[in-house]
Amino acid sequence: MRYIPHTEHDIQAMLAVLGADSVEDLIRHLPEALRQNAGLDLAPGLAEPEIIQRLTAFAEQQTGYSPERSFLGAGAYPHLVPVVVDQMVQRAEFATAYTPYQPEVSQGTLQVIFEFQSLVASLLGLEVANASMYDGASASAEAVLMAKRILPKRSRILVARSLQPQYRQVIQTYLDGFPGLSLVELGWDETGRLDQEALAQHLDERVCGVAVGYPNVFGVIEDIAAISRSAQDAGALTLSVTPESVALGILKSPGELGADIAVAEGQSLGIPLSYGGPGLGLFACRSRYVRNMPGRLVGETVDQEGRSGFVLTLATREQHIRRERATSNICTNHGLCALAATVFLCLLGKQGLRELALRNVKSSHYLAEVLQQAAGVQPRFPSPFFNECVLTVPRARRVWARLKEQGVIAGIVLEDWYADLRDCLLVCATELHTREAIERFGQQLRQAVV
Amino acid sequence: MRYIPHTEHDIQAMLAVLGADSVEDLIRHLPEALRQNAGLDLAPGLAEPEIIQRLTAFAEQQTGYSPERSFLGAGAYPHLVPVVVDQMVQRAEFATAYTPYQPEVSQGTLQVIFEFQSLVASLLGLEVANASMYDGASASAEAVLMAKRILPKRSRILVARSLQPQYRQVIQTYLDGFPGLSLVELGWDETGRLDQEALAQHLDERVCGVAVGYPNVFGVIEDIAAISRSAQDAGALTLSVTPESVALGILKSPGELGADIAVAEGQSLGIPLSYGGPGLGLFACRSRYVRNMPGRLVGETVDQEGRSGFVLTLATREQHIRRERATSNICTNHGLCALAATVFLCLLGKQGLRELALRNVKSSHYLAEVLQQAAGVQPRFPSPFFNECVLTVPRARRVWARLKEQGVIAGIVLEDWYADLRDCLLVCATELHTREAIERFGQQLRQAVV
Amino acid sequence: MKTPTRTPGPGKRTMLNEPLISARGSVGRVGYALPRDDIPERGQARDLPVELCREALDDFPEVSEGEVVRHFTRLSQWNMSAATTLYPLGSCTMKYNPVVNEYMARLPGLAQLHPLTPDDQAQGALMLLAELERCLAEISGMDAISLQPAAGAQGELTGMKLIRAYHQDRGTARKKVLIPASAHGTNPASAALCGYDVVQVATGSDGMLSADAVATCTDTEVAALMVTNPNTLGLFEREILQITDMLHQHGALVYMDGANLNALMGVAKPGHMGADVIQFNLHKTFSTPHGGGGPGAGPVGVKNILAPYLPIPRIAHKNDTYTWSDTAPKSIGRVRSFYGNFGILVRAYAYILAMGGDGLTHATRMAILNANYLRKRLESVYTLATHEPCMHECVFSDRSFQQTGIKTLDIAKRLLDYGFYAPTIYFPLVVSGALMIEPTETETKETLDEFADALLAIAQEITDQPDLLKQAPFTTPVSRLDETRAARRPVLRWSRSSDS
Amino acid sequence: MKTPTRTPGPGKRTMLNEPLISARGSVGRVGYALPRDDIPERGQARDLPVELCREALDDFPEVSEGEVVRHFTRLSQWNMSAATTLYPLGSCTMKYNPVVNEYMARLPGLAQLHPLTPDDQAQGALMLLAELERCLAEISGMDAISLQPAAGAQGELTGMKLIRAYHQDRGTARKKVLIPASAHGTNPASAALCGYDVVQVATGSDGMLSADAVATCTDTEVAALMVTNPNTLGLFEREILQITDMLHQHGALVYMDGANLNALMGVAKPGHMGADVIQFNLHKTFSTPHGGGGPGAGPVGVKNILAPYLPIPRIAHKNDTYTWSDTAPKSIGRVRSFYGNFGILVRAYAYILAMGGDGLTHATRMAILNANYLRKRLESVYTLATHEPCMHECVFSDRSFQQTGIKTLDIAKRLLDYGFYAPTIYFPLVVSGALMIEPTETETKETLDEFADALLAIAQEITDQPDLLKQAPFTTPVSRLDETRAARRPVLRWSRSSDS
Ligand SMILES: Cc1ncc(COP(=O)(O)O)c(C=O)c1O
Ligand SMILES: Cc1ncc(COP(=O)(O)O)c(C=O)c1O
Repeated sequence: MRYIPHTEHDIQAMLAVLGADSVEDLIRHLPEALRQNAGLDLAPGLAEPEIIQRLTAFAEQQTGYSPERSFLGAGAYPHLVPVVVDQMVQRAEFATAYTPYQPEVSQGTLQVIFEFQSLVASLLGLEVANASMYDGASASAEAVLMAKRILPKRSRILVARSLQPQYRQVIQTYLDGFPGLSLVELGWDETGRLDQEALAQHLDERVCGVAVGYPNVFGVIEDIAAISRSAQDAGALTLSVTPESVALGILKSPGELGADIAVAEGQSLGIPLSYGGPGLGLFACRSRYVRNMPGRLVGETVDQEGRSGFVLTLATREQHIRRERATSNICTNHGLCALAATVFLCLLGKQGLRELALRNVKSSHYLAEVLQQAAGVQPRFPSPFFNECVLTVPRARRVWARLKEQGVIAGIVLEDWYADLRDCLLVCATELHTREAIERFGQQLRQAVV
Repeated sequence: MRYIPHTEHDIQAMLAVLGADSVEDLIRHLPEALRQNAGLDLAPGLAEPEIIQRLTAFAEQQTGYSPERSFLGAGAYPHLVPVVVDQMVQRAEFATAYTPYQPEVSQGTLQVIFEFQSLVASLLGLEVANASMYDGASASAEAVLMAKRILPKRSRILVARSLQPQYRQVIQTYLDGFPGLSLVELGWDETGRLDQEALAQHLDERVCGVAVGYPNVFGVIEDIAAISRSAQDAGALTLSVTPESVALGILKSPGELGADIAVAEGQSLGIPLSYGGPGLGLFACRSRYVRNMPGRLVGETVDQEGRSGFVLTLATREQHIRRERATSNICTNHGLCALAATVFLCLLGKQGLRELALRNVKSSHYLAEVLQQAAGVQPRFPSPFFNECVLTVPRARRVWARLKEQGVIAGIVLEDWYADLRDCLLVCATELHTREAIERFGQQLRQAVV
Repeated sequence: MKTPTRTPGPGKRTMLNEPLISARGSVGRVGYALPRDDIPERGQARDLPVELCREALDDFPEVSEGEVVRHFTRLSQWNMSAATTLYPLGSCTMKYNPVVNEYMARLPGLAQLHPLTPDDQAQGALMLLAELERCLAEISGMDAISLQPAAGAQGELTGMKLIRAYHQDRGTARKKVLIPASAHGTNPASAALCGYDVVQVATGSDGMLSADAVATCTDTEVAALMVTNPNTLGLFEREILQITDMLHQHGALVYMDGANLNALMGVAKPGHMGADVIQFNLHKTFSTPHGGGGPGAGPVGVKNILAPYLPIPRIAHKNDTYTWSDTAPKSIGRVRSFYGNFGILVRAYAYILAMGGDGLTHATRMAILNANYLRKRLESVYTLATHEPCMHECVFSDRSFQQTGIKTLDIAKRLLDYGFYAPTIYFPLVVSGALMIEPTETETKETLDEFADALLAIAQEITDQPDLLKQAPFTTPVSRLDETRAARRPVLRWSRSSDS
Repeated sequence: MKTPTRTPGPGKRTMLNEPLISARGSVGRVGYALPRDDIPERGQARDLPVELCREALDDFPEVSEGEVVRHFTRLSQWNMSAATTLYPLGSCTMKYNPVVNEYMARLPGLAQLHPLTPDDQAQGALMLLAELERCLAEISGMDAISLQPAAGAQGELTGMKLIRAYHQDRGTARKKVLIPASAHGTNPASAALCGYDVVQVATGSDGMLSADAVATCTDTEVAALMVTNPNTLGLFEREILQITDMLHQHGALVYMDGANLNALMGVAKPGHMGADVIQFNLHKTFSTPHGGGGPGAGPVGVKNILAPYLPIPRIAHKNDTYTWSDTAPKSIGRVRSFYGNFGILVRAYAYILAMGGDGLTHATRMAILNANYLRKRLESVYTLATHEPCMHECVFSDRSFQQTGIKTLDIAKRLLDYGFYAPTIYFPLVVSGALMIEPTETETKETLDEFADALLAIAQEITDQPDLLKQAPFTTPVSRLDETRAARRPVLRWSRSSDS
């Protein structure tokens, strides 16, 4: 077997050292009733060309995912991924290392994470960022639990209903059974932003935090500054949740607007869509809360000769030391995705991320404009949005299906996620959507609505 | 520009050091008449996604190259390439280094070449191999020139007409103008092997060498032992030329059969077809001829602490030292392809290369058998062949065209290469040709011949 | 620029320093280009009011593409990795990560697939997931699988949520979870995240969990036992059947930590041991790369009784068509967005295809052979944590060298000089100064021998030159780092002022 | 196994030794699997008589896939490369090799295309080649291009064959080729391969070729001049127009070595300088990786008078269809199989697409700026070979330190300790102890400054600690190697006996 080196001769030589007659001898101590002799009911092993053939056949069944014909966003975004990103991710020294327990021979990974933390902190406008979480959704849930740890006497978390529904679901799952914390949902107003009246109404001394999408699921840019002022007045924390990190290339940072904890999904930063995973949870907070933070942290220090170097640090928050009292159960995080995002952010740099964000603004607004040329199609909310928006489309579901038959995926039918938002499509355009593709979509929509 | 780092600020700072006002100043010494101001008439530069799009469009115009429908060999062979090969070739430390002039910081490349030389020498059954040539064809030409260097008084080289025609053409080109050496072609007999009578007739004291394909262009396995006995009797050298290296996994090595110089095309050893290039010229000879050998050589030595290490050696044969008296003009060779072949040969190893060769024998003989079920189709030569063979097919050109319309590439019409071989197809099958593909071809041929 | 001093060292190495990327670059330099903008000009202010816009990303690098390549290529070389040396981290199963899996995960039809693509246009992806579920069920002996959890710990969390949902469904909100002292830290942390009180169960001096010990803790308040089998000492829990039976009799369930599944494939099925739920660490048993800390994947497998509670969405299969189904009224909900770490799942599936049933069984058997072999080669010099026969890893304690002042840490550091990554140290906590070695099945006998020879040589050094060990490593990019300082005065990011 | 000794070194590095692959492995071990064999059993003996078959491949390795990965990954780390550091090899143009080009060359429709695929099924590949020909013609100012030659030297050979064919066609088999003393070794070697007598033309003390010097050698026996412009001292040949005019008047042709085209793009066209034929080194100017010594690509460009002689096959274009055409009765024939190093051509084309006309011009200008900058920073301490203004590279001689006993070689070796690859040394031969530096346009000002600082520091070391230099390098995988021994007692391969 090409992955397993032992020859029969090797095995015999090793058994001889062990004084055993057979490998069987080594597992004879297992209870008889459990020993399995039938073998596994799986197909025989394949050679490499066969694996490639098999999986290529799977891959080729996928159709219609190209930005030429798909206008899907809603929590996962097609973006350019410079090939250098993938080249670095494929460096075996990065890919096949473990969590950097022995820092002396893991400085590569450690320095990358340190750089990642620096970039994320800067992007989110907060003082410290951790070494990554699984994804934006679970990072949101961890942020909510962290708010509770910071304000342990408080028992409620307010969550905007306009936060990407899967994120809300994950928060809900994490909260189920978590003692002393319940979730209250807050609606949106006619602008598509968090309903400030509802917020005012619910913000009391029982509330440990307010979690809101930035942008929210409608692509609308929430007024984090206003929310955080209200939250602060009530002694609560503001949690900003960004499912589309590219937006932060142009939007004011959550930290600068008053957020205490900010999380984001980093998939847009150089990580392929890959049917939704792996993604990358970005997590940052004010430095005074660092000891309540979940996840790993890398810090700078010096070696015995005074050379600068990096180590995992503040580990007393973590499960392998604190066990049931840890700030989180997370162990393996998304290190290689953090590398991808770091390479991506270095390539784009100061100028590029901003330019990329602006291009997304432009493409999606052009998309909205073009689509509005179809009869009865209108923006659902009159607010600034980033790269996706909600359009009212008469008989949206039927129109969506008609377009699909023509090979266009017209975003999602929002009613599937919000029963009260009927006849709405959520559509997205990024830098990968060409003018031609947008205009073709516009034309097909015009035909489809009639 | 993403590949060129200088900002306007950098440029000004550098110009200041130079005491120049502009970059223009630096080229003002060029003759006015030559200075070009109009710019280059090329399209504006593209971003990465655009390049990918453009070249993917080119790539997708290619159809029908899959071994499912193509039975082309004739000098280039579809074979499995373990992905590890490509992964190693992509290691930037290998790919972006130069010829290892500074051995202390090039031991990676040097050790790989040393291993390559060892494997090639062993494969070809000779004592020394060089660090690679461009391809099998130019290696053949270099071998011919080398024979002349070894036997400078002799003026003729005998070349089998059944040697892959492009190889013969390249030898001819290299010989044109080369003083004192002319090429004589020898035909084949009814078995498809070199015509021994013709050989005997031409082998005299004017002949420095006999060059023959092993296998030849018909896939037929030449009798190198007999040829080299005759050559030796005449004081001439035997040059063996293998366009399909996988064959050497099972065939007796040229060296063991008496060849003095053996060359081969290494494309089959882990190098993609890539429309015919880059390939890999393998070159080996008896050690007594090493100083007449073209190309680079890596040798083992020790450093100041006695550690083993590798260096370029015996460079006094080469152009950078010997200039017009060098054994060859070759400088850049095919180092990265040599790495690919080394990785390939290590993965397959002792057992794998043999098994691979046998599988090729099996597939191609099954192919021949299946195709012979078609009316009038017969083997042209009654000799053992490796993975390709010549079949007599009534109205071959028309049949070939008909099959092509059905999406099958039925090898090549041999008449295009040998006007005297009418109604013959040269077809090939390797380990990548499945039984299904072979049988489908057989069925289509049966229909096409009628 | 520092002047290199004259210090010839052993072995072959490269020697390139590399500062933080923030120390590179020049104002206005770029490493990218966007595609041509052919969309009619609209004016940013019209689309996005300037008051919503941030200032420039001040701390961001400005570097060329070539600088980026050099930076990360250089950094990569400072890592040891499974691709460059034996990485015998116990409990982490650092086996060879087949390169073909990397290519498979990058097939455009998989890598570029949007997760909200309509199901009928994603049949290949769905089918692949369905097949992977089937394979994992077969290997583990469980009835149903959810591929959603992103890593082992999230699998544990998911599993504990399932157990909680099960008990709640029966109206009995049990409060306690039993966890052996030897368990991995994620076990108690996950249980606590679900609001359970963790009750630690002592393990015997042989490192095993005894049915008796469990019995003394078991009552009707116990929701579940979390057990790792083989446990973190690499031992097969001898009394596992009695233990799981007993828990079931008390109405409690059994969570089995499947991180050590590499010891069981084709040898024994957790499903037969009484496990009600188990997580798989695909980044261990199923060869997906660890990535310097993820991404992994932590699917869970359950018995039928827990299937109704599995996270949504689930894969449904009808008339040769696969769909995502949300209709599971008893589901615990989602633990992450979309469907799990698809890219990792693809790699694991490719691995299973390559190995086949016999190959996986062989892998397990060779993993066990290798661990036993190392154990044997070392046991006369290093003190075994227990004398029970081991499975896929073996654990030593620091007992035999406690007098010398040498710590397990010193041995680990010295191993780096010998060119090997260190084993897991100080875990499991139940072993004094644990040294936990897991070689995996992909290491050669020669490498195991070299590694054993190194550890034996180090044992000799403990006697002969203890100071050497205390200051090791010597041949690494940096020497021992001041971890106390890192924690006392945390520097967790660069800032412009610290750049100088 | 060697015991590592205590030797902390400077800088960051890895430290893994690696023997020859032949020292790894075990009898019967494999690192591959063939696809399932579903072809009916036929029996080997029937197909291939045993007397044709060889014994086992005795010296071949037997290793697992994981061992192969580790072996080559470790080896790779012992190289310096353009991706890890400045690699200022003069004449070699070690610029940044864009990663995207690697991906493009691997597109299945290009990488898996059989060269004998019928033209109508290979239109994309043909069109790409045709476009690349057009681009190279535009850049160089030549009329026709052949992409066939595999490297610069083969391009030279092709070019000289063209010249020979041209003269023969006119019935005047001229015998001599003029080559300046500063030329690259491939120039005389290529000319000799075509049967020409090489006449060396002296270059002036300013490093330039003078029209006068050429005139003294020029007669009707001269077939051509081979000239490099800018020449190997990095100087633009001031009298190039007079020189080429004069040769043409004598019925001779001009071969221009285009290896230094990186100094000319968008600035001046060889075609305007009187060149009749030129080779391009795509692995230099056009950014394709050098691969530790190839593969490169060495297309030739010619004026119309030489077009009839270009190698076959040529690309023909008719009715929007591209075909390979063999019908060129005056062609010199083929210089290699098929159509050239297609994979390299794809990379070069992708590079041209990325840069565009303006980008290429900018590249040239920045390459010139960088060379001049380094020249300026070093000229007060190192002796310039000539004081003429330089183009894309600058050359120093060992004159200023000849007294000290330090050689150019010592400086080169010491540079390695500073983390840089060494410049080209002892070439061109016309400069005593030449040190030939070509930074290329892709290096940053910061890197150039660090490199200049290193060379200045070394100059100081020459005075202060000359012994240090004589023994350098100290921080490399091995120290100076015994080249004499390598040549005296050549060990050119492993053998079973030497393995021990
Ligand atoms: C025994 C055991 N359980 C659980 C885990 C947690 O898995 P993960 O790191 O994927 O979250 C680990 C990981 O180290 C482990 O070793
Ligand atoms: C000036 C010059 N001419 C010709 C060549 C030969 O090119 P190649 O190495 O591609 O054969 C070189 C290569 O170093 C060169 O520098």
